[in-house]
Amino acid sequence: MTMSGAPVHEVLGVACAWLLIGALGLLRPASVDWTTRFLYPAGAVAGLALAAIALSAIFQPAASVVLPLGLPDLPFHVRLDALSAFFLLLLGAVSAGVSIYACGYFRQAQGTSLGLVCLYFHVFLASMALVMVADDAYFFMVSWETMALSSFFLVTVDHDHAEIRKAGYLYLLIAHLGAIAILLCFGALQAGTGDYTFEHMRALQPSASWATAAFLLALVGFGAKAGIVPLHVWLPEAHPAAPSPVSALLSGVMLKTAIYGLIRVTFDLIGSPLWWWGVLALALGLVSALGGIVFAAVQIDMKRLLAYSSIENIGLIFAGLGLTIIFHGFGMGALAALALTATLFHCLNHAVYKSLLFLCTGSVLHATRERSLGRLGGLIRRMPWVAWCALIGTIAIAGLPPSNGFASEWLLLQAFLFTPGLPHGYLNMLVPVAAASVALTAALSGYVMVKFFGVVFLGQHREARLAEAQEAGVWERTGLAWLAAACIFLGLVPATAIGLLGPITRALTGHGIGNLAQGWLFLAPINAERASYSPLLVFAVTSLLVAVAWLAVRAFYHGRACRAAAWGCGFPDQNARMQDTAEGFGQPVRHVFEPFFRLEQHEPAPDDANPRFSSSAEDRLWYWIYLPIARAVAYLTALVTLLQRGRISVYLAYSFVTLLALLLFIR
Amino acid sequence: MPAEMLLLLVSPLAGGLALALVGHRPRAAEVNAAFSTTTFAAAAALVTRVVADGPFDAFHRQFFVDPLNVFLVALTAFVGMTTALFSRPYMRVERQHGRVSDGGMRLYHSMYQTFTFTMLLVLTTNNLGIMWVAMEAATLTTVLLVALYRTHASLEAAWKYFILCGVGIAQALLGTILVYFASEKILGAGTGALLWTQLDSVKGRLEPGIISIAFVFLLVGYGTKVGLVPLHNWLPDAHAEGPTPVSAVLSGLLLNVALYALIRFKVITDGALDRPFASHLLIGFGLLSVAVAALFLSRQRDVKRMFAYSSIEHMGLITFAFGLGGPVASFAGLLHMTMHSLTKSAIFFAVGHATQKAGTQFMADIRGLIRLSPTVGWGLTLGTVAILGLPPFGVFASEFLILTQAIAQAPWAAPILLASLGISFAAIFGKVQPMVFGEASVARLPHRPALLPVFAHLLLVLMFGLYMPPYLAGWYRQAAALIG
Amino acid sequence: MISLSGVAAQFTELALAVLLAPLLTGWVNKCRAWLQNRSAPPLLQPYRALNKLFQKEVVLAHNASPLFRGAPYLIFGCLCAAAAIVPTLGTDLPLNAAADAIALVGLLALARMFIALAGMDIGTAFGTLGARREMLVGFLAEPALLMVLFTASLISSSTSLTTIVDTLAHREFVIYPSMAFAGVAFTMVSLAENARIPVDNPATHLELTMIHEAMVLEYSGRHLAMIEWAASLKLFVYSCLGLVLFFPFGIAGGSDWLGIVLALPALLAKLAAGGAALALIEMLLAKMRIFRAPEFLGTAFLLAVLAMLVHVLLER
Amino acid sequence: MLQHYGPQLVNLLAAVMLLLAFAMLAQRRIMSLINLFAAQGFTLFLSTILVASLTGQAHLYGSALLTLALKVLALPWILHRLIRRLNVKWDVETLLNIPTTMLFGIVLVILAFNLASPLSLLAGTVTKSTLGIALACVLLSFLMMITRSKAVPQVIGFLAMENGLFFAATGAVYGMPMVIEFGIALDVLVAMLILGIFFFQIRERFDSLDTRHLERLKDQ
Repeated sequence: MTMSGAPVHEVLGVACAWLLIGALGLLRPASVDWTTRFLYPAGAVAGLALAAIALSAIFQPAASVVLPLGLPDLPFHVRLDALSAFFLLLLGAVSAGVSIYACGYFRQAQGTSLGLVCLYFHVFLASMALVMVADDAYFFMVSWETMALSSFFLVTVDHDHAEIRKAGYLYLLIAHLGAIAILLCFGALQAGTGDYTFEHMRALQPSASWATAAFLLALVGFGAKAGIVPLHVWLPEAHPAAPSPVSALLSGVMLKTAIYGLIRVTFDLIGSPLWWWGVLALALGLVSALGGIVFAAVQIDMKRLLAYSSIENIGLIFAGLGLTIIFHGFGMGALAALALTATLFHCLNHAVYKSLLFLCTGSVLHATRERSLGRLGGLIRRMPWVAWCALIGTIAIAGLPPSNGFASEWLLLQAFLFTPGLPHGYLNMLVPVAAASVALTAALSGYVMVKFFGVVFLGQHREARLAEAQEAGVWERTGLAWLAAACIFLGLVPATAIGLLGPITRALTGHGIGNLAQGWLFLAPINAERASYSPLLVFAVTSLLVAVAWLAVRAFYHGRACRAAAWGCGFPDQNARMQDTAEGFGQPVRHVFEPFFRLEQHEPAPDDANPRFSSSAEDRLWYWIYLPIARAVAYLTALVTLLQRGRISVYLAYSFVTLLALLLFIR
Repeated sequence: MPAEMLLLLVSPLAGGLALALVGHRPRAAEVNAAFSTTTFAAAAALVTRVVADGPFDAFHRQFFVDPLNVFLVALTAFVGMTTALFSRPYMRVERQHGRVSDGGMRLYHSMYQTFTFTMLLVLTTNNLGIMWVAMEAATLTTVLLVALYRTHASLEAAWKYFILCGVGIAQALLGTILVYFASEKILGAGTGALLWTQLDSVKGRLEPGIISIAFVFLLVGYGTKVGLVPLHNWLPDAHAEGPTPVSAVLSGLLLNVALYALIRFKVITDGALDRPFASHLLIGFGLLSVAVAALFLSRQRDVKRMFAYSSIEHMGLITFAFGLGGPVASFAGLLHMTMHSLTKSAIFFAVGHATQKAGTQFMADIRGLIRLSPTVGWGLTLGTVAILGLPPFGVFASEFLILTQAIAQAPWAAPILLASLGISFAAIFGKVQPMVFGEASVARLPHRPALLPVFAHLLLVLMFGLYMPPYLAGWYRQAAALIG
Repeated sequence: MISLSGVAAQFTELALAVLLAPLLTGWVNKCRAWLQNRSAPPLLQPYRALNKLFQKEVVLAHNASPLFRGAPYLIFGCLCAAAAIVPTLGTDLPLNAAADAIALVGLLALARMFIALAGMDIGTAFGTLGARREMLVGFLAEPALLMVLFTASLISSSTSLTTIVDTLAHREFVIYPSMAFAGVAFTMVSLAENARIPVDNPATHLELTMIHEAMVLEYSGRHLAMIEWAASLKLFVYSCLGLVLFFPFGIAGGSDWLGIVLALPALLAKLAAGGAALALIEMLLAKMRIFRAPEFLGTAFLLAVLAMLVHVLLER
Repeated sequence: MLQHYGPQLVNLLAAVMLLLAFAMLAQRRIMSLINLFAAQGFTLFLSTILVASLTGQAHLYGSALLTLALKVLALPWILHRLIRRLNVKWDVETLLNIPTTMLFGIVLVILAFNLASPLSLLAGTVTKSTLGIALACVLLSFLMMITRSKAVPQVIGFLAMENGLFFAATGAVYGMPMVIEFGIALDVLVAMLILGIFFFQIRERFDSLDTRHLERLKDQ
């Protein structure tokens, strides 16, 4: 336990600063200026500071401190190592953008006073930071549940609507169940010694069975938080319910804390994962990825769509993690490092572009009070800033070059291409299939994002009042620009970001990836001969070609253009209703992936006075898993209430029988 | 006999007698609070004394104080005080609404003090016989308190409470007799043979056969008062139908004290038997209580009844912890005792105000508290969050220890606990959330709610979750060592 | 490292692709005409059409956004870049270090996305309809193509196209059964991707059946020209890719000028044959309903995955 | 003489206790139930006196007098008054018919004896065999409380249980220490008074003492 950790103290300082800022929010809970002029900007500065600290801390040796708080035998242990630092960097960088954006967003109170929202917001940030530096089970759980609780209050900020309350309830319930599972996992790891420090858990070498139990519990617990299928049901409810900056944090950062936790437990605390755990994680991940994106394709609420796409991305991350575990389990350290790099890099990218997109939906929501894709459209002309930022996010999330999303998916696919080397007959045949489904998912996300961007920003206004939509304010635009810039940076020079991951992979898998040999320009995980990719060059060449083409056309011909009504095959009266709706855009996917859905369609009869068409595609799992559980519990409760029928003789009989039973039992 | 101890016992007794005469006067509530405060002061003094010069006994070893009971004494006196503070405005409003007569007020105040006295007597006495007598007396006083409203429901509840606990306590007496039967062979006849300290010193030589039977009777007897399933049936009725302060002290104190008595005998039994007989029984009953209570929760419509069931659940959890045994689990059990009584009484305070505002105990009719009276709303919310075991409140600390120990020592119990806690969370939170948030339905009350007790408790609970003063931890450790 | 000759080779290939692409289209049309025994349009007809379009004035819809105006150039750029990646003459291409097979697929997808967005921009019924269908084709064709490329890269244990060519063409000759599956899959994919029968009909203007045409309905003048050019580039790229994967012979190893000079006629011959084959296929098949397209492409996808499995099973 | 016959007499009285317990279990008429209860109290008193004289335990005389005062005189008197005031002289309905109850009773007695026999061997007292009977009495009164549906018989069962306990105390251990016996007696008395109050209140609410009216509080 080295006490030489300046960064640790600084991280704690930032966390305290956030808590303080939150508390200050209660001073003048009703004042808009107080929160948006001072507190949120201060929070953003703290976020930047955190990012800077974390950046410096990644390459420093792990340092830890002990706080004079906590349980008597278990003070709060805090430790900052490369892994924590990386996720703190993620948190700081994203939260900075979101906080700036929040200055413009939280301007009128809905249901909850602004000061209270400010408190929740910053407690949420602080608790996430603490989760990532906690070094004993108790502190971890305290921060973890505080995170869940504060985010619950954030989700239900506008608690007048019953469905929002319901969403928050479902979220907190699943989060709590997950937390109990994590808690039990730590219980399994401390093995009855009563020593809950991670230090001690690292030292212990659990038996295979205990390790497996711990891993499975962790998988359930963290999977519930990450929204992995089948524990994902809360996610598409909670994300739309929350205010957009909160959705951005939930999806961008909080889901990543679950990934952090799983990595921490699997590679750090348990230490020696078994390969088949990886298969489990891989399978779950792929199912989530495919399921998530397929459901995203049929959504008609833009935030739900993004929420489902979060499930997809988390699925990809889990797949990468599973691959890491498989490689690690077979002792193929270098490949494990590659897979882990891809995983972590994808975490970072998803954090950036998903929060960017959620913030864009926030601006759209602000400008139009409208969340349903069916009533949006053509906003690129009303709010170009938001539209272009959204376009960047769209390209990134669709995994197209030269964006950061493509870079991480490229790495992931590279990792998959090595799996035929696995010393296990079935695996190396299964994994090509896995690679295929990853490719399919990536392609589908392209489909989904075209739907998202095209329906929201392109085409004609589907509602007349959209013509009055206002461009986002300067605070909001700053926040968007910050995240968009991050997307571009990570996309064009991924090598620099991946350089940060070296210490982590070395610490967890014992290997780095031979990337930096190629310099910052090229991304060559194994060697240039095998595969290399330089987004910057691709981008340069492409834009050069575009410019040349443009100039050449201007030079050889002309640049004249005139405006006229849309042609549309000469139909006399085109109107906005003739555009493809969100449902229509989802129709092919609904058609192709029919088994995924619980479809309910209502076509109008031919002789219908006012014909209506409605179709809903619901999640089967809800009917296969959750409702049966609910029914079973209801049945049990009905059974139990028979104990309490109000007749005193019966009550006496209970204690009498108990007495006799015990007396017989000891005979 | 040291002065603090004398004061500790005399103050509530005197209060009971005095208020029996003047309990109906307008300022009786203040007098009541004053007596309780005196008691708490005495308890505090006693605590400082124990911290200073360790455990001691008094009055021919008839009374004694050791870490195990001193913290319960402190807790009891404290909750007794805060509840008295809370009941000051609460009972006044009840009087104004005409739910209680003058005689009722007199009975209430006098019985409240007497009840406190019996609790403290149970805790401080060294004589297992006296302990039984005091416990019976506690039953009788609370029966009168539960029946205070004289309504159909309250009478029925009180009747059931009386019969079930009376019968139960009779079994406990038989158990006590058997213990005496076993001990008098070693210690000789006379009061000496019933002194716990004596028994503790010779427990190794007690006859296992008798002790095991005795423990069964004691378990059924005192277990009825603890509210262990399937002996719990009186508990929800009594909690729901009595005045809210009484529900608070029943949940917050009586159950603890009954469990305390059980633990005392558990120690002796474990000492006398070579097998972990008592521990297994406690684990079994604890788990059963947790599971069954959790299932009961989701069907409740009356808010006090629901929290009564949650008390059963938590008592089950504590019993389970003591059953597990070992330094960590026993520590956790004691901690959970404290946290539960603080939190649960705070919840009942908040619920009391809420029900007075809404004029009903049906949760369906209580809506949007946070709009009309944010303080009460937040009190209820935070209390619920705390009792559901969410950090950073202290209940989480103890549940954390209990669960982690459970999976390590009794892995098979872990899934049951997981399911039960999940179900109870779903039930309680799902019912409280709409009561607090959303559009409002309840009316404003003219009087200002007594918020000090609520938030004092919650602050304490919060503190325990994040930081525990070393000397407190010291007690808990020593107490846990006593329990083993 | 990047050699001058490499850069030169890169440029020649790029220029070659850009200039030859319309010719290939023209050739395919000519073959089709012959096979349908119509009187064939001249071979250079596409150039004339482009020239005509370039001279025409652009007519924009009132609500056309900058994205609509920029898209043609972007698409053109992306496909040029794609063309630059695929080795046609030599294998010493500096850009190959920058973009491998996966990046190639990415570039094609980027182009597709932009054309789809452009199709939605004006907000006419057909534009969105075409965009939707294009993306439907895309999300099935793209992974299939990726799997085909993966099969090749598993064989040559590299995703860099030049390495693939070196492995397939310049090492000792091996017959890969997996490549047979891959070949079939690739053919189906490229039919779909290039808006060919049976999935789409480049010649049709019947609104309800068209995909590619529907998206570009609103384009005119130079924009349309860029898009048409890009389309023929796409065909060219796919053809060359097919040649790289399945008939890589004749492509010069490294950058010896003689080899490249020799490679040129080989390329032309192969393209001619390929174009004829394409025309033949289009002749033999009938256009299928749009709803059948998913099955068609799903088959292609499964075949490609099968190809990988076959490789894993038999060739390791 | 007494030393010789004493123990046998105690056993006889024990048998009488058990007999009375069974009689109460079988009894339908409430008045005679009270009388039986008084009789049981009297038997208890006799046995206590006897044990006291046998063992010379002074405080047992005290507790014997206590028994006489409380269980033979006070409680039956209170009960009689209650019955008269509430004029409830109806037959006692049982939830379980009498023969079945008796059958259960016999099973209980067997259980109690089995349970007590090892303990009795340990008991150094002259009255060792009484423990089993005391246990049996307790269980029987418990059974009676369960099977009676009216409030008064339930209370009588409760008091009979106290008798059994008292008997166990004297039988097994020559009685508890005096302090405690006083305490217990006090509690019983207070309980009785509270019950009296209750009877009236329940009466005036439901004009009946049938506990079946007390079944409204329940979960459904």
